[in-house]
Amino acid sequence: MSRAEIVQSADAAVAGVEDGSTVLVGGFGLAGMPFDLIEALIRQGARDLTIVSNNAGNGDVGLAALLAAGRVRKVLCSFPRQSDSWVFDGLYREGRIELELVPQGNLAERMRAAGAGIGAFYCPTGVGTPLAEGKEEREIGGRRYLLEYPIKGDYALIAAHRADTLGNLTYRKTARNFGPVMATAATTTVVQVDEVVEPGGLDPEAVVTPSIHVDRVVRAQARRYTVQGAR
Amino acid sequence: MSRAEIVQSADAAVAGVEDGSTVLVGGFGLAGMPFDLIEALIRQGARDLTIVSNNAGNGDVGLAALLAAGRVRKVLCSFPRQSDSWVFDGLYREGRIELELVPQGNLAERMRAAGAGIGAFYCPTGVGTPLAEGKEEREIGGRRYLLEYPIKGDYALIAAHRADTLGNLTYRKTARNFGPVMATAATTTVVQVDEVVEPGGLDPEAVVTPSIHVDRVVRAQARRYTVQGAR
Amino acid sequence: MTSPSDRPRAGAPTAADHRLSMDELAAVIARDIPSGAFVNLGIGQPTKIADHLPADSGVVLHTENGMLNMGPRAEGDDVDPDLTNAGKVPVTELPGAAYFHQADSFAMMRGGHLDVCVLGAYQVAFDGDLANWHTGRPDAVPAVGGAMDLAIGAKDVYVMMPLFTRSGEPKLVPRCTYPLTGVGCVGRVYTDHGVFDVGPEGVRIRETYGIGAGELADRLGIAFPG
Amino acid sequence: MTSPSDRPRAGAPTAADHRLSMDELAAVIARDIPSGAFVNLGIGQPTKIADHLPADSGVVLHTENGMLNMGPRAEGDDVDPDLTNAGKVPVTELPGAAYFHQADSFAMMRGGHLDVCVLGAYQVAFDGDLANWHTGRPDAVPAVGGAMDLAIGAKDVYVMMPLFTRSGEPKLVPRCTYPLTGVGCVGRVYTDHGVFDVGPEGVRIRETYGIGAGELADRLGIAFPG
Repeated sequence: MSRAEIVQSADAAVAGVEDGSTVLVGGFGLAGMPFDLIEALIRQGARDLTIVSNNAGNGDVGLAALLAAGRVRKVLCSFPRQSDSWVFDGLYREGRIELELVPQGNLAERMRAAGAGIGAFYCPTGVGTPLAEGKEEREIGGRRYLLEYPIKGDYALIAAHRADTLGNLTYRKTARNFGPVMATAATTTVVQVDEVVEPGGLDPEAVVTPSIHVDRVVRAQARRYTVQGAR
Repeated sequence: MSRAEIVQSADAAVAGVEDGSTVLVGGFGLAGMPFDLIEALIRQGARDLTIVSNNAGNGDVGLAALLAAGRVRKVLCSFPRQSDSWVFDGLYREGRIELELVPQGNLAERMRAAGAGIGAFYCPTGVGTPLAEGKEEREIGGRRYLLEYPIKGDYALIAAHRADTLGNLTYRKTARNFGPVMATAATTTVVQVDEVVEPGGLDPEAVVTPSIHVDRVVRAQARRYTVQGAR
Repeated sequence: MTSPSDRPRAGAPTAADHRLSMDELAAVIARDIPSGAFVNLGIGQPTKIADHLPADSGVVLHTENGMLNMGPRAEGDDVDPDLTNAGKVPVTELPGAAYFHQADSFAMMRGGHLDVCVLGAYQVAFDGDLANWHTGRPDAVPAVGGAMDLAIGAKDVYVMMPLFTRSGEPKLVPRCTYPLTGVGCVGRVYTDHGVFDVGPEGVRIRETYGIGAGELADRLGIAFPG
Repeated sequence: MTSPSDRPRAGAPTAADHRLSMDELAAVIARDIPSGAFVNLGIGQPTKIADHLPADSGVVLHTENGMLNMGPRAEGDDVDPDLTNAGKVPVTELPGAAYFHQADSFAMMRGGHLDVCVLGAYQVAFDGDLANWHTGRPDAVPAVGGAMDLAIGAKDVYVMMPLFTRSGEPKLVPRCTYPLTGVGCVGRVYTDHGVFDVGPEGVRIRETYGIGAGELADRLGIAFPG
């Protein structure tokens, strides 16, 4: 039932994403961005998406290409503005995309809360700033906190390094970033990996995302991408 | 300043624990119990302690010995009653020790909150039960939640498997249990390990507790302990 | 959360001609656990269910002290003090196991990622309330462990218990008299005399073992056919 | 949280005879960072501080995208797209590095485990308020990243910035006019003209570079000797 499926193509991996879905997209800039899955999502055609990701696309690839294809209604992210975020910048200035700006740690913690069954939490980040507007404030132990609610995804699309056929995952260096958190926060978690191994092929002490959080795994195509120096 | 210190004895590791301190003690039953540190704490002599641990001691060793020595005023735990918890049971029935019963997941999550700077969180566990008494209740998205506050320690005493000299830690199998969470939740985290290696001796992808959460590390004495079949 | 799956059970009888032993009951429950499910088996009787899962079931066992893909009980030289289940019994690991800390383990439970958990109980109410942590005796040392977290966490919460106490009192009751573990959290109750669905719409007999459904309904004071 | 350490700085001048370059300022800050501290250096100018930390400082650098013991910028064949700092610049790892996910990384920050973070700023107020994420221009695409989390998280929050804008306006001000990043969170401000303590008790000049303390106080409209 819930055990992960190893699928043979990125297209099979993203099958079923419906118009209007909330999709969590891994990556910090290009590191950890699930390129194959995003490209498949563009082919798949779902529209009116809400995307949750740290950034809002770089250059013309990956998330930026999804935005350029006009499939995204709203972005929740911490840092859309980068030297190479021209696709998002253009859509935003033309009023063709909605932005909800979330401090990076809140983005992570709100998704963690969704995955961990926490109803809401009091967080000190952003108190007294414009991003506190409309949020409930409470003083606890002499410190001010804002009430923050979970962010849950219908789908999470993430990139990991290795998977075993059960769906256990390891990551590579800072490409780990939002992957493990997003994997817990979505109804259906889809992962592209560099390599699939048999059960027993991953050290049980070093598994970062246990299989219970993974629904579909596909092997990624080899790819060279340039590292951007832009946040 | 904050970098971990490798100390040469368990006595040095627990130096400075003051009367009335709150001490988080790792382990799930005997697995992951920091025997050397507890024995040193008994020698050290601090009294009137509040102990936070999953259980309240097994047999006459470890945490049970600390209780038997009369050093503990109060225990926060999820499961004191076990087939071999005669020390705690006796003290409790004689009214010589205070008990705050916390569901196991709340124990973990409340310590995580302390380590993560979360002021409080809404948790569905225990709603409508006697353990909800006195807690603030709130309905969120049609579900009932209780407001839970962080549990912070003055000290955490935990057992890990390997440390590097910077204080990065790995654990072994289910002896990991509360260790990584407690390490984040205490002002001073003290760790006994089976082995200390040089920096670079641990796989950076497999470090479970990063050095930032560790203050003192000591090599544990070799020990054989019997596994109990009692929860 | 409280609606158990209603898919038909291949080859399952709708009744048995004798009251089931706890081992037979464990086999019945094992057959009801979907292939590939992530499952937590509570300490005590539910542990037996693992012995009846077919080798190819793909069921992955979770233990709340921080492990997925837990294997059978460890014997002899395989006993490792660092590897136990939630009942602190030495166990083994299967290929594809993963270890994690207690906060992650309970996030898994509370976050609704487990498909099934099977718990023992003192009492279950017709509406799914569960009492399994405290007898209410004032001199008892209370202990709750992970029971409250499991009760509200898994997608389907099953209870496995004898239907009557030694003195003949029903444990499936209109309303729990023991302190609650969770409210409306149980979906199905497996007992030696029969299997019941419980929940907001009340109790319904699914099958019976060695007793007529009418007589069973009578003894429990529930409407028949339930 | 906002009280910087007041330990004496070995060999530090209490004044310099010239306005400091950003590189010289980075060296001053590097000298003030306690040996063995866990430090996050914000993107932009603060990154330079790493180049001035003595090899035996034992300072451990944190990058909020999930790493401790980050090494210098990667060059040539060492560039690995999977290993970048928070500014998305390729970096290296030092022995004893550890990787973790974003929620753990920000738990570290928010939980007060970092000793020092050094941020750039548009404005800092005398009471420690920080504005460094938004110019308030209505046509700007806003972006906050980890700034608000860092501002409230580290034990000591330092700011590194030129003291005046290009048009000569002070950036250390009685009250921020730009949108805030955090309230009362900054403890010390390092600038090309001097170093200041800020906080609930107001601003105090610690040292000056190429300008008299009296003149500096005058230009900023603060009481002297501050």
